[in-house]
Amino acid sequence: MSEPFLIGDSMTGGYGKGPDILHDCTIAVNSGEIAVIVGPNGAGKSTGMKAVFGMLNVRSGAVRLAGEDITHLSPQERVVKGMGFVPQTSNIFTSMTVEENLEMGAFIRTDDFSDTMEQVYHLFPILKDKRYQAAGELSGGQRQQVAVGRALMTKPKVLMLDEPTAGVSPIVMDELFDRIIEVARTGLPILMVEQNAKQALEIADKGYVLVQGANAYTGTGQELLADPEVRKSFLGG
Amino acid sequence: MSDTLKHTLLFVGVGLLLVLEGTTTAFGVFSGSWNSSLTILNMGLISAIMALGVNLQWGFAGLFNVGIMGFTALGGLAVVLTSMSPTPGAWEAGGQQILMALVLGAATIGLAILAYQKMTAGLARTAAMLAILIVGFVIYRAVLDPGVEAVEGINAALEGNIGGLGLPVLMAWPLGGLLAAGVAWLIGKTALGLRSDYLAIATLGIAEIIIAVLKNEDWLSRGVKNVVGLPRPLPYEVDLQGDPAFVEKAASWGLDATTASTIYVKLGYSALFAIVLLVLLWMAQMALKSPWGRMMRAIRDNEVAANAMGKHVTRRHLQIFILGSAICGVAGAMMTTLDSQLTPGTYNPLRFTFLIWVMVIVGGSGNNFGAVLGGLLVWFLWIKVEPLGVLVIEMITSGMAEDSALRAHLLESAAHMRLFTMGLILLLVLRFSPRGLIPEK
Amino acid sequence: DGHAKEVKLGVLFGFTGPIESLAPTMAAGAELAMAEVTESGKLLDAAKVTPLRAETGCIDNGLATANAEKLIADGANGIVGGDCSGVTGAILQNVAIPNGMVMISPSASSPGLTAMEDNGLFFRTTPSDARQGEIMASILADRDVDSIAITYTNNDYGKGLADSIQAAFEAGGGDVTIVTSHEDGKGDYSAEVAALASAGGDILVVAGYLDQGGLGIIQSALDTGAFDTFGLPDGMIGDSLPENIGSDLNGSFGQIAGSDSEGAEIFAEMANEAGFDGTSAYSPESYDAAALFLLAMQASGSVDPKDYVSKITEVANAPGEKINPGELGKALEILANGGEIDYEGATGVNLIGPGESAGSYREIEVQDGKNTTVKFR
Amino acid sequence: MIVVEDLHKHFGGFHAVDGASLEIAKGSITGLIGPNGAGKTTLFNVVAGVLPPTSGRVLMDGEDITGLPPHELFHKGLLRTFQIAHEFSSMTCRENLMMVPGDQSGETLWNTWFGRKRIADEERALRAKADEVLEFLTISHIADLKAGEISGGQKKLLELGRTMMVDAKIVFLDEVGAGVNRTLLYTIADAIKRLNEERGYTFVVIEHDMEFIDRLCDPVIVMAEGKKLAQGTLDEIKANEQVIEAYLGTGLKNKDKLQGADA
Amino acid sequence: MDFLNAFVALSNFVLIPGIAYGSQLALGALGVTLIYGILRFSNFAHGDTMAFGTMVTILFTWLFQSWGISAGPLPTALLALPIGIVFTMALVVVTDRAVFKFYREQKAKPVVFVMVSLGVMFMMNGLVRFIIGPGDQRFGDGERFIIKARAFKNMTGLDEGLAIKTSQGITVITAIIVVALLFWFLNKTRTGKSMRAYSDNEDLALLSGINPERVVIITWLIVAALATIAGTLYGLDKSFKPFTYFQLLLPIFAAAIVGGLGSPLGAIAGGFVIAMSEVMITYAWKKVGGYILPESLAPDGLAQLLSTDYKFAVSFAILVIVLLFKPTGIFKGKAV
Ligand SMILES: Nc1ncnc2c1ncn2[C@@H]1O[C@H](COP(=O)(O)OP(=O)(O)OP(=O)(O)O)[C@@H](O)[C@H]1O
Ligand SMILES: Nc1ncnc2c1ncn2[C@@H]1O[C@H](COP(=O)(O)OP(=O)(O)OP(=O)(O)O)[C@@H](O)[C@H]1O
Ligand SMILES: [Mg+2]
Ligand SMILES: [Mg+2]
Repeated sequence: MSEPFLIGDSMTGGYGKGPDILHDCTIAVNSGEIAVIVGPNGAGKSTGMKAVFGMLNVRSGAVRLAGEDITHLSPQERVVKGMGFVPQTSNIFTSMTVEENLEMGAFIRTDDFSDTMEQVYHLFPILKDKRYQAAGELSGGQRQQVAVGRALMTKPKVLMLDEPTAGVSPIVMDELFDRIIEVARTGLPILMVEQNAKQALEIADKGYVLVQGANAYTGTGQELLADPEVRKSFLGG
Repeated sequence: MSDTLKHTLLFVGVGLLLVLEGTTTAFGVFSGSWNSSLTILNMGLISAIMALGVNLQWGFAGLFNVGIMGFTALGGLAVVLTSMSPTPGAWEAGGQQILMALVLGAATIGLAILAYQKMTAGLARTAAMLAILIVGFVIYRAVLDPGVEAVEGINAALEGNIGGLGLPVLMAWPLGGLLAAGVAWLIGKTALGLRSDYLAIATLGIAEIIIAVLKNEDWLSRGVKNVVGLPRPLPYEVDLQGDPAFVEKAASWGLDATTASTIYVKLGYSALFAIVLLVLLWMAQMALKSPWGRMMRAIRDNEVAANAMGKHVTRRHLQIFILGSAICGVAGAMMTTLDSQLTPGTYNPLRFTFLIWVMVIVGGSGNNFGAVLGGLLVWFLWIKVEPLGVLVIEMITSGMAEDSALRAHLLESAAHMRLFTMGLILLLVLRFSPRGLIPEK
Repeated sequence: DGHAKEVKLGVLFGFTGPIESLAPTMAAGAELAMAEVTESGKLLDAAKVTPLRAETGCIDNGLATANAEKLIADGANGIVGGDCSGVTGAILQNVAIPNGMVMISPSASSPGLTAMEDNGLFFRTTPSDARQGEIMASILADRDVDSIAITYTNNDYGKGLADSIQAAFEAGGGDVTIVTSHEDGKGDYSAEVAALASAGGDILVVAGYLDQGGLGIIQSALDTGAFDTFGLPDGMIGDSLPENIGSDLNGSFGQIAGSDSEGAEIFAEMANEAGFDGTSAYSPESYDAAALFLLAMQASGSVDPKDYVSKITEVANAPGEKINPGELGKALEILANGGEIDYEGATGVNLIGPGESAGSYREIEVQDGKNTTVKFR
Repeated sequence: MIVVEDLHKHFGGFHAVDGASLEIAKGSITGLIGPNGAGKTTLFNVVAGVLPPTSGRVLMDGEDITGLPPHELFHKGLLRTFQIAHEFSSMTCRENLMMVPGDQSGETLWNTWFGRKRIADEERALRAKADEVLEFLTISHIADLKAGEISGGQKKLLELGRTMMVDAKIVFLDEVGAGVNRTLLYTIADAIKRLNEERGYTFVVIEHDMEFIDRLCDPVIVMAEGKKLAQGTLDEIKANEQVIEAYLGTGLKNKDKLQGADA
Repeated sequence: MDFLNAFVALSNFVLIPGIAYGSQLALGALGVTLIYGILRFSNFAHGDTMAFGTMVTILFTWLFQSWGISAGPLPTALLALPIGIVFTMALVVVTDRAVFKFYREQKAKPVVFVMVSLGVMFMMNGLVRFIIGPGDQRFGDGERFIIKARAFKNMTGLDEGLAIKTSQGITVITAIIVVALLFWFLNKTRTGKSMRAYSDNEDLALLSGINPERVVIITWLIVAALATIAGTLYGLDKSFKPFTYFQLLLPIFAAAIVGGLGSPLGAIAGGFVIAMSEVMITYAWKKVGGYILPESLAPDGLAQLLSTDYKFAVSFAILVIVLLFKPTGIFKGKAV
């Protein structure tokens, strides 16, 4: 098969001088596809994402974007290359208003982004009501929505989401997934970590199961959902 | 190299510096005099104690107390009030009156607070409080001023203050701690609601207020006229030099009376200070290594969570604030005893607050041994950066022509190399161990 | 060991800290005397006098005592210093007295120090507050000033001086509207001037230093038009003041210790040649302090404090030939020949009682931008 | 057990909790669901004494506990977890648990100097207890890691773990589920049931995962815009039009689109 | 009864000096508050940075004067100011590269930064004294007064004078302009917002494509400019002496903190709180009272609440009280 649009190829590494967290772990996503990473807590999902985004140094392995090796680029260089990322924790500017958060998302954009902002507000109406409120005063789920909205503002070439639906209500989650599908259909590859694994895998073109920093299972969403072993030990039966 | 080994070596290193100071005049930095070495050591021990106090507050509980200076000064005041003999006639002349005034003042504030608590918010309350405060203040001054007048009138040149209780000076150390603790309690009650730099400036401000009082209330501390000749816990050198038995003993050691007496006294102080330091160190260490210490670190990390886990955050903060301040008070009393004088004009934040903070951070905040090491080392440097600086300048200028104006200018301003060098060393140390020489585990 | 080829004098001042702007000229003053003596080659058969500079920080007792110990270790035969009375007290009690070392301080004036027992070891060349107070009072009386406001630099010198001026002036029936302190090294004196102006008074007496807060106070008082005539005690007398303030200062007056021999001018002249401002506060006192040491050593023929300490008062006071700055060689000569001298120096030194300094004063008035002596008292 | 009477909490002009009244029955496991921003967490914070109410009362076993500080509520047996994990980041996970119990004699200074023996014994017991909890939460391997350096989900587990260190009367769980692996989450659900049945803890659970709610909660209370919207068994709730429209939704619309694309 | 004189007296001795001093503190506080707001630490080197900037300005002022260049009625220093700013910018940027960068990478605690800035302070302290010495320097020239006390008396025929110094005028105006600019910059411009974003959440700023180093440099450049302006204006009004600038650090911090760290408006407010409380509380109301009260009631005492010996104590007391009611300063400041 052809080289995927974004691939973290057999990455091994950890935080600072600490022990390796990732062991020869591979994550990839093709254009127009949705790839979902699931796994137990502390498996290394977030670490994997950070590694792909260059927020920790991989001891071996490579990260390639559209065929180009970006293993040694700094995170903000990757942003410029068109990668967007929503971390799992502290993923909003708490002291800034919702609107400013979105503006910061569009920081690297020089064109007029007001329409993108409208789209985000359309997706998360609640944010529009609170556009002038400090994001730190939002509820857990609202924060999560701001975080995703921020990433969408960059108009990235590839979008990486670490548990975007953690703490959002079912209806918003559905909205979010719907939107993600739409976005993906526009050809934007999406790589996300999910604990709402069932729903996520439902819409996933590809799924990875990480265990202790290594790929345990890989397949299409449907395959993984079908696999009783996976269901039992990772998707909550 | 294991940490414990590394840390013991650090202490040995400081010891070595002191030994060199006592034995060699090498590099023009050391003075090759045990007297000098012990002088540095003694002040170093006191600094270490202060650092211990600060570490208790910052390292354990994350309280940004920048009022050390004030508590040190209170300790000093305690020495005067305990060990000086009462000024004849002062008490009758105006002492009681002053005391009464102070009581009235306290009552006024108490009343105001009562009004604040009891009355419902609104114009009425504000008015009432203002009224109480203003009237109270006027009465207070009316009673106080003549009393002060009278006391300060008594032989102003040499006395003019109420003097003290004439107790043995060693008692002033715990009393200094108590005095500081008492004030700390007051401050804590009011200001501990503040956080980080806001607490810092508040404590700094209060410290400045304390100093202002010491500097201007001559009846209490003789203000800028200083109190000299405070009693000592140890014999006077001149007396020793006059005591044949001692002179003989000294001779048998092959020492002349002067050297022997001066060193004898300094060693005496070293011993006293070392005992206090060790006791406090042990207590702090035990506390840190216990559930109490764990609780404190939890509070430091996340107050909200600690509170939700049943820890009475405000009370604990108050507790540790008082303890730390008391330790600084004790240290302050010890220092004043060592100087055998109280000089309110000499208390300034750089020397008595920020230098101590440097000691804690350089030593390694959150670690008692770190604080102690920092205290000893940084004090040694504080003294020695002067010759070091001159040394540097000489090196720089050595290359230049004898008559070059620049050379002359540099040598002229060599004195300013002192703080420059201090800064340089401080930066170097923090560069190579950003978390301090003996970091928290 | 009366025949040392080298005499070491400690110069222990606060080269950094609050008085860092004064210390250099103070040290220069002291070292000027030493250089003069060395050149004369007449001290204890041509001994060389070397200054040992050390730091007090002015407000750092710990640092000061440690450095004093270092001076002792380096074999100083006497200590010119300290400066601020806090550190001076610390050095005196913890280093000088225990080691039987003599100190002459050009600036510390707290009577407490000289009154301490076990102590014939401490002297100061600063004029006595009490005496100056009376002088000032009489000057004010003569110029029939009947109300004054006083501000003093908040240290023992300023405090003591202010007290004595107030006492003397009120004793003479004058009215002191307010006595308030100012801190040196703080830039803004609005508050002080506001209070002083409100209290009012014919003139403002500034018991401070001409290159510290005193300057700031006068400047700001003139700018706001609070006062236009000032009473200037010794700390405020010096050419730099009229230079800095300008013509507005004309008509202000004060006094400085010194006999008709005009030691101060001579010293200022010498200082000028040596390349520093001899009118800066305590620079002349420092010269005198150093000179007293060397003269006393000569008189006793020894550099050992024990021997020469007794001579200090002798050489400072009458009887004997009056000695001005620049005449140290002559003085040494006389002493060598067993003669007597009365060292006047740059500040009309005259030691009475336990280290107290008194003497005659010169009444100064600022006339077209210059300090001019109008009278001797 | 807990009665909330007409509780209001306003932030400036905004009414986060706007007249909520609800009762938590003793021994029940009550589910509290509702749209993001409904005021659930705020309600918790007010009940747990973190925020002062604007008006209204909170009763615990008939006693008015409105505005009592958290540490006092803790000693009354009221515990809570935080939606956004509040770990003690510079302490190890084990210490995070060991610090919880309130009756430690080692927390009085005097004993730290003169009661070492007693402390040592207590510590041994505590340590065992903590390890037990870690074991249960399947995170024993991170016992000695600094809590600041563990994964998001692990932090949430630690949150839960703290409530298991002491005998509580009532425990408020704010979205323990968010970010926790589902398989583990459902084991936790069973544990909560067990604590509820064996030790008689009362639980109030905020959660957005319906399966989790389904396994545990009866009754379920729905909040919206700061008020109680509905209460009942989950099935009743699921049938409630308003709730569907405000909270549950009707599943993915783009599903088919997706399949279409794959085909 | 003479309100006019009373008011003039009050203005001349309290209001005008107070406002001028307040603005001076505010200008200093702006630098401190900005560093705190963006780089999240209290920079103790700020006082000496001010001293350095002023020193350079002074040296060039002298040079210009020797060339006979002048700004007419305005002080020549204003011409030299830009040069001073440039030099200071160079200094702080170098310092940041050589010193602070390392600790940023280490993600060191704020208090470590504070200690480091102390180290920097010591070194700058030495540097300045090396170059220009510890002594007092005067470099003001041009027209010293906008209006002189005597002139005012003659003009109005009042028996109270009113003096306004050029330096005071300049200071106040500059302070207002600078604050407005800074406020606009931080809250309205893209760069400003990116700076706030950086201070809020460094990692996330990174993820948004904000270049942290750029933010840091910009911050330092602005601070350098602020410090030099503040220092020079202060020096023009009073005089330049390195030690005084070090002493200024305390009231400056007080101002920044009481106003609310990180808030430009706070810096101004804080500046005035500190300055005014110093001057007002210790003011002797005798004179004013004498004018407005009828003869019979005119105070014979000084009518002074506290002697000026306590002016610092008082301003700090006020500070503490303000903080008790507004724990993070008047304008809700940051706290790290
Ligand atoms: N400190 C605050 N200041 C202003 N508004 C606040 C504050 N805290 C919360 N709010 C608002 O109160 C509302 C309720 O917040 P809360 O956290 O209780 O919602 P929630 O029910 O917990 O939502 P979620 O399920 O997403 O956690 C939200 O709209 C939020 O914006
Ligand atoms: N900042 C850090 N420093 C050191 N170790 C870390 C850090 N963050 C995570 N780890 C370790 O790396 C391992 C994997 O963490 P990671 O956050 O990738 O897990 P995860 O798969 O995202 O789990 P979760 O689903 O709970 O988010 C964890 O065991 C944790 O101990
Ligand atoms: Mg994760
Ligand atoms: Mg919530």
